[in-house]
Amino acid sequence: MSHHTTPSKTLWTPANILTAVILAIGLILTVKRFTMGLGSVTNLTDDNPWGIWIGFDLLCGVALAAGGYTTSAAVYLFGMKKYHSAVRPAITTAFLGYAFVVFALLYDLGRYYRLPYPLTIYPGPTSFLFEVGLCVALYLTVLAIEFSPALWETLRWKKLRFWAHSLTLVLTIFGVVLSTLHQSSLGGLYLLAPSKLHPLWYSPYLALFFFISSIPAGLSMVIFEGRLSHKFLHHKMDQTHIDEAPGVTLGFAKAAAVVLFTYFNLKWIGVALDNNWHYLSTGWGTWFLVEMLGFVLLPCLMYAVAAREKNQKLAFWASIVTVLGIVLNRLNISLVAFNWQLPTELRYVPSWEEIMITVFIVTLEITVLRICLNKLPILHEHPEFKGAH
Amino acid sequence: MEFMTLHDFMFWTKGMAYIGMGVGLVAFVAFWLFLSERDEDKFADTEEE
Amino acid sequence: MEKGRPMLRWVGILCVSMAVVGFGLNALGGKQGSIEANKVGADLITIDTLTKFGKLDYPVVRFEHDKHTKAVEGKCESCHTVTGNTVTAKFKRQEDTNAAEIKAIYHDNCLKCHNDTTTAGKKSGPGSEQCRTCHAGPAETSRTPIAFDKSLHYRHSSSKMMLPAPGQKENCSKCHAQDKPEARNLSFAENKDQTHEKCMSCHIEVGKALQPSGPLVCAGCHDATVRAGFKKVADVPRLEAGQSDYSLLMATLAKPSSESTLVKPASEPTLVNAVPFNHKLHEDKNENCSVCHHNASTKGVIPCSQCHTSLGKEEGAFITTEQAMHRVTAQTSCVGCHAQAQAKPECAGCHTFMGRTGKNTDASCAKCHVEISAAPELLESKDVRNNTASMLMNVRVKTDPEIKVNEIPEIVEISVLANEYQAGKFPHRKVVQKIMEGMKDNSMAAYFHSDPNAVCSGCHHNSPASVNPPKCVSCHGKVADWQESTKPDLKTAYHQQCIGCHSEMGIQKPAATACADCHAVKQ
Amino acid sequence: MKRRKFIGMLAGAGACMAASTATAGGTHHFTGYPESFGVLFDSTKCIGCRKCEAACNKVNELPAQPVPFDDLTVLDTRRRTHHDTFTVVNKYSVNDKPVYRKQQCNHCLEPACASACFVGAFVKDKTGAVSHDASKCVGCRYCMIACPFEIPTYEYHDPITPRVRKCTMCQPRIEEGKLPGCVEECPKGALVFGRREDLLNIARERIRKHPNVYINHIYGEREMGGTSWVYISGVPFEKIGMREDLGVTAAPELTSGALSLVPAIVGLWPMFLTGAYALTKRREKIAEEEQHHAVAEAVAEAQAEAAKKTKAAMDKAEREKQAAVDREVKKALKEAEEARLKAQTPADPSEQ
Repeated sequence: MSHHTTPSKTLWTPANILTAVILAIGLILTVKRFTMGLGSVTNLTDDNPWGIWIGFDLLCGVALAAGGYTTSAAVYLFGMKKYHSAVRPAITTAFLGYAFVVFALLYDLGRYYRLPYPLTIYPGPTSFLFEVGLCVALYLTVLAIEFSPALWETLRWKKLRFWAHSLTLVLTIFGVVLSTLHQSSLGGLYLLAPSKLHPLWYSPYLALFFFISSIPAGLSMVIFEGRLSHKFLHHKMDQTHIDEAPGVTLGFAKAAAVVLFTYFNLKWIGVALDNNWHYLSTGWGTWFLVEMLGFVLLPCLMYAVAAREKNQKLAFWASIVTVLGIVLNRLNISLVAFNWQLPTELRYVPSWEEIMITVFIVTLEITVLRICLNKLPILHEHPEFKGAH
Repeated sequence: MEFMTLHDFMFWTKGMAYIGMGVGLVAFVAFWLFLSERDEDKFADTEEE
Repeated sequence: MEKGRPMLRWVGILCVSMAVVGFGLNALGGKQGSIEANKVGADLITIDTLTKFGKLDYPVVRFEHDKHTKAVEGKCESCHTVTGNTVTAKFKRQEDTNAAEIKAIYHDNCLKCHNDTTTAGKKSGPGSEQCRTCHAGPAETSRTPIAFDKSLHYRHSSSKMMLPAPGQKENCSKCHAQDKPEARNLSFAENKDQTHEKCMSCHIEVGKALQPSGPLVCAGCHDATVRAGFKKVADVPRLEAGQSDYSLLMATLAKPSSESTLVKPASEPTLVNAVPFNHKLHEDKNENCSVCHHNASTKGVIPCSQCHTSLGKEEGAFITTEQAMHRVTAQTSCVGCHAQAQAKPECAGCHTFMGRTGKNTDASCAKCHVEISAAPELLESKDVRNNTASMLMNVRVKTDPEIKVNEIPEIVEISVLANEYQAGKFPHRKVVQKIMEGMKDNSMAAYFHSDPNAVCSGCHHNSPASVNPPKCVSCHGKVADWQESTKPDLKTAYHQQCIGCHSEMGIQKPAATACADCHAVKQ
Repeated sequence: MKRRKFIGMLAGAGACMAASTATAGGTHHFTGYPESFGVLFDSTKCIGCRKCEAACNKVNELPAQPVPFDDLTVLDTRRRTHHDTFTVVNKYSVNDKPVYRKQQCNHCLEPACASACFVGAFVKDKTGAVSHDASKCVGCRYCMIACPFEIPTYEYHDPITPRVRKCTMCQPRIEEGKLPGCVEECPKGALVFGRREDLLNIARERIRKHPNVYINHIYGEREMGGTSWVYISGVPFEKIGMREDLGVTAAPELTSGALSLVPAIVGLWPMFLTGAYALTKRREKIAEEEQHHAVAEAVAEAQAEAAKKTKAAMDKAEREKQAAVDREVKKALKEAEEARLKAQTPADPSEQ
């Protein structure tokens, strides 16, 4: 999140100026991409059809937006009322996250205007991508409804607000189901390419790995954002949020620790099942170990310690490492360890324009998020709807 | 129905499975409502508390 | 700092686990070694002694012999036990006792020497912790077995370092386990180790006597290029081992008896199927006895039929007489060996195209097999058989098939397909003459092509050989038809014949892709 | 609480492990379209003349190439298929002898691209051809990710209507009874078109008849579940750029196990979750009741206490009242007595 969102009279804060510049460049490149084709801005080739727009924007975007379903499930299904204040921010970020994943997808799709095809006239049910598309579409709707009360409240449309709210439970359950499916399906995408993905990353468990790792990813994002908004949007937060924040952080830290631990073990079982041990002594093996030890085991232990010792700061750092770890894992699978057998000169390296567009989309997302957090009752309850949930 | 390739077979069966899922989900909600309609403290899909 | 301490503990645990994993890798990993098998010189040895004791827990060892010989300044004794003038091939031991012991021998001695050399401040091999530097798995080497041909044999047997023992006239026993060639026991050594011990010991000994001696480094014998440089003795005197010039190969016959179906009373002569064989000729054509009498080095020279019975038995690996003579993929069978000969460029043009399995027609069988009346004496006496064989051989036509040059069409214009290219002018006579030339004074070719039109059927295949064979188009359709996918269409047929033959005979020009060289492009 | 979620997760994981071994068709077994066509490529016959490339370019009306097709120098560089070249011939030097290999769509019996496509744009036709329908294509390029032979290519330069492009096996020509362009044009018989079954037999026959020429492996007979194009060669296939580590698993089988879990999750999750929810709810309810109970008791006690107090007070008041009454009564009696005595004394003093 942008780093000085203090309520400044002037709009000309450094952050805003930077944002403006990025957005400007982004818009230019957007025009280029949609007028001169994918080839004009990307380094994609016939050997490397998927670049960072899929590897980062889609895979990481979805994984990091998992905070929505984890939090709402924790609160509404597992009755952790004390974390209630965390739900709205989480839902908001998740909603925006998914919205922008779809937005980014439009850049990557050759014929973006046909995006609805798979869900309407030409379904292709044998494809995991169909699975992903279907679930993301549905889940986006679910999130929209879950998020809408914040809007209705500001607009004071009580009826709608209560209607939306009355669906909470069913939406939450749908949310978890859909998330489970498309989080795992993103991994499932690569099940088809055993000959291209390095054996250490390829596993019949790919889908399972993606789902499990999405949980700590989501939790970590909540912790991370929670702490940031606590720092920079303190004035926007009401007492409940401020009081509950530590509980949320530590509770989630504990959960994340447990899940990361499980994930770590399962990954090794994955290696064992395909008997890929010998690859560990290769360069790829070292890289795999870096991911496993440095970005799964380490954050797991950090979280554990944080939870044991009620150390919020540590939990915050752990959340950062986890998020980085998830990003690393997704990029490894989609770009680094993919096409590992190709000669170096044929490997994919993103062009600066690709990166710029990704940055542009992320910035756009953050900006919208900032506006939401500032203008909508997300970090605080709406005076007229106190305790109405 | 005659299928020549595993792909055709999956195309059909998975399609059916998806439809089944949709129906199943909706049915589940309905069933849950029916199940918990009479509970004094509504378990139903209304907001808690 | 209350919070810090347990934190440190955890970090400690993490580090330990990392260390453990890291250490474990050495044992787990190492497949990539075999992924890129690097090709090295003839001296690259794979030490796999332990494989015969069961499964290895580490890949086999790659060992560069020359490098080590150099390191020990050619002192064999630093690794091999030398008693008198005989060197043991095995490393630091006489024979392979058991896995543990051998393992110990290698590890202790190798590592000790490496360490000593390192401490002596010299560059040396890996130490005890770099397991996989030695255990790098099997490697592809340029080493090839040496064929001890007649020339080499003569150079050894006639060497003045090899004079027969006093009071003897033959010196076979210097190498072979026999005194006279008639003993026909070619056995030289039981295994690789023995071979090396025998050769090297002698080479060293002779070398010590400051006489021109045989090679001492691996490449000396096992590198093809080095062998190519060996002095060849032009005409080696025939190795007299009491073998007959001609022999009559027959299926083993039952002794004449009442119920014997094969042999009837002489009144009505029965025919037996026999193959007259020119042993002397084949001696000339082949490098040594072992080419046909394979295993001769261990079993001595014995008739084929002793192991390869008509039903096959274990000594003959259950290869029947029939297979032993006809199996095309075998180096040592008649057909196999002749097929090898067909691989020569002069022959390959036609014969590669015909394939190795050949046409099993009566005509082709009759080239070797003859039916002769099984007169009793034929069955009794070997000499009679040999004489019959020689007689049969000498009546065989071995003159080059005479084709009257003027009868060969000189230029054949192939215009039936001309479209984007003009008609091709095919120098028919030139081609035939070239082929004939390839068969010149080659008795085998002469005999097997003795049918006047045999040569023609190299190209004019699948139709009875005649002076004016049917046109290609009469079988090969002008347009390809997938239902006839076994039979190429006309265009394909032509190109396969011409280009196929050219490439097999190593004719560079015209290049296969230089279309206009054969048929000019239509303007 | 988290723990229960976690358990639920493990249940899911368990399900995954169980089903990931399940095969798609169960006992169903599919052998592809009977009598479907294919092409046999014999690398020992190919001379690298690029006639097939030219023919392909012609029959598919592809854009003209910068390098003319009779320029064979391009063979020295490694090439692959592109949106404007559906087939390329590459030259490999194996033991210093040139070996040529034609590359194009292998038209798998179970195409990975078809299994990957989320709009079903790829179809395995009864002719054996795997065709792509650009009118459905959304341009996700997942087919290119999935294809183990790296065949589908993309028109990255086209902003509005980019297409996935690949060899069509000349399906239209086949349906007209013609041969595929490349096969028809091949002068050397390196390409043989026919029923896949026949081709396999031809290949086996050649290997049998020329044991010294061919290696005993028909590439594409089983690779990735089998392909309609099959290959024989005189040198190991990996030496001419054909991967031999692809395995024999048909693409759909790679995903069928995981895909069959989707319904399982949709079925199970709501059950687990509503269960969890119900338990949570119940727990809360119990907690609530306990609270009520406690409150009630407290109240009752308080009341009892109060009652006792009032009673005591009342008794006291009663007693005091009684005392007062008695006192008054005594007083009255006393006065009455005195009055009576006073009246007796004056009548008694004259008589004396």
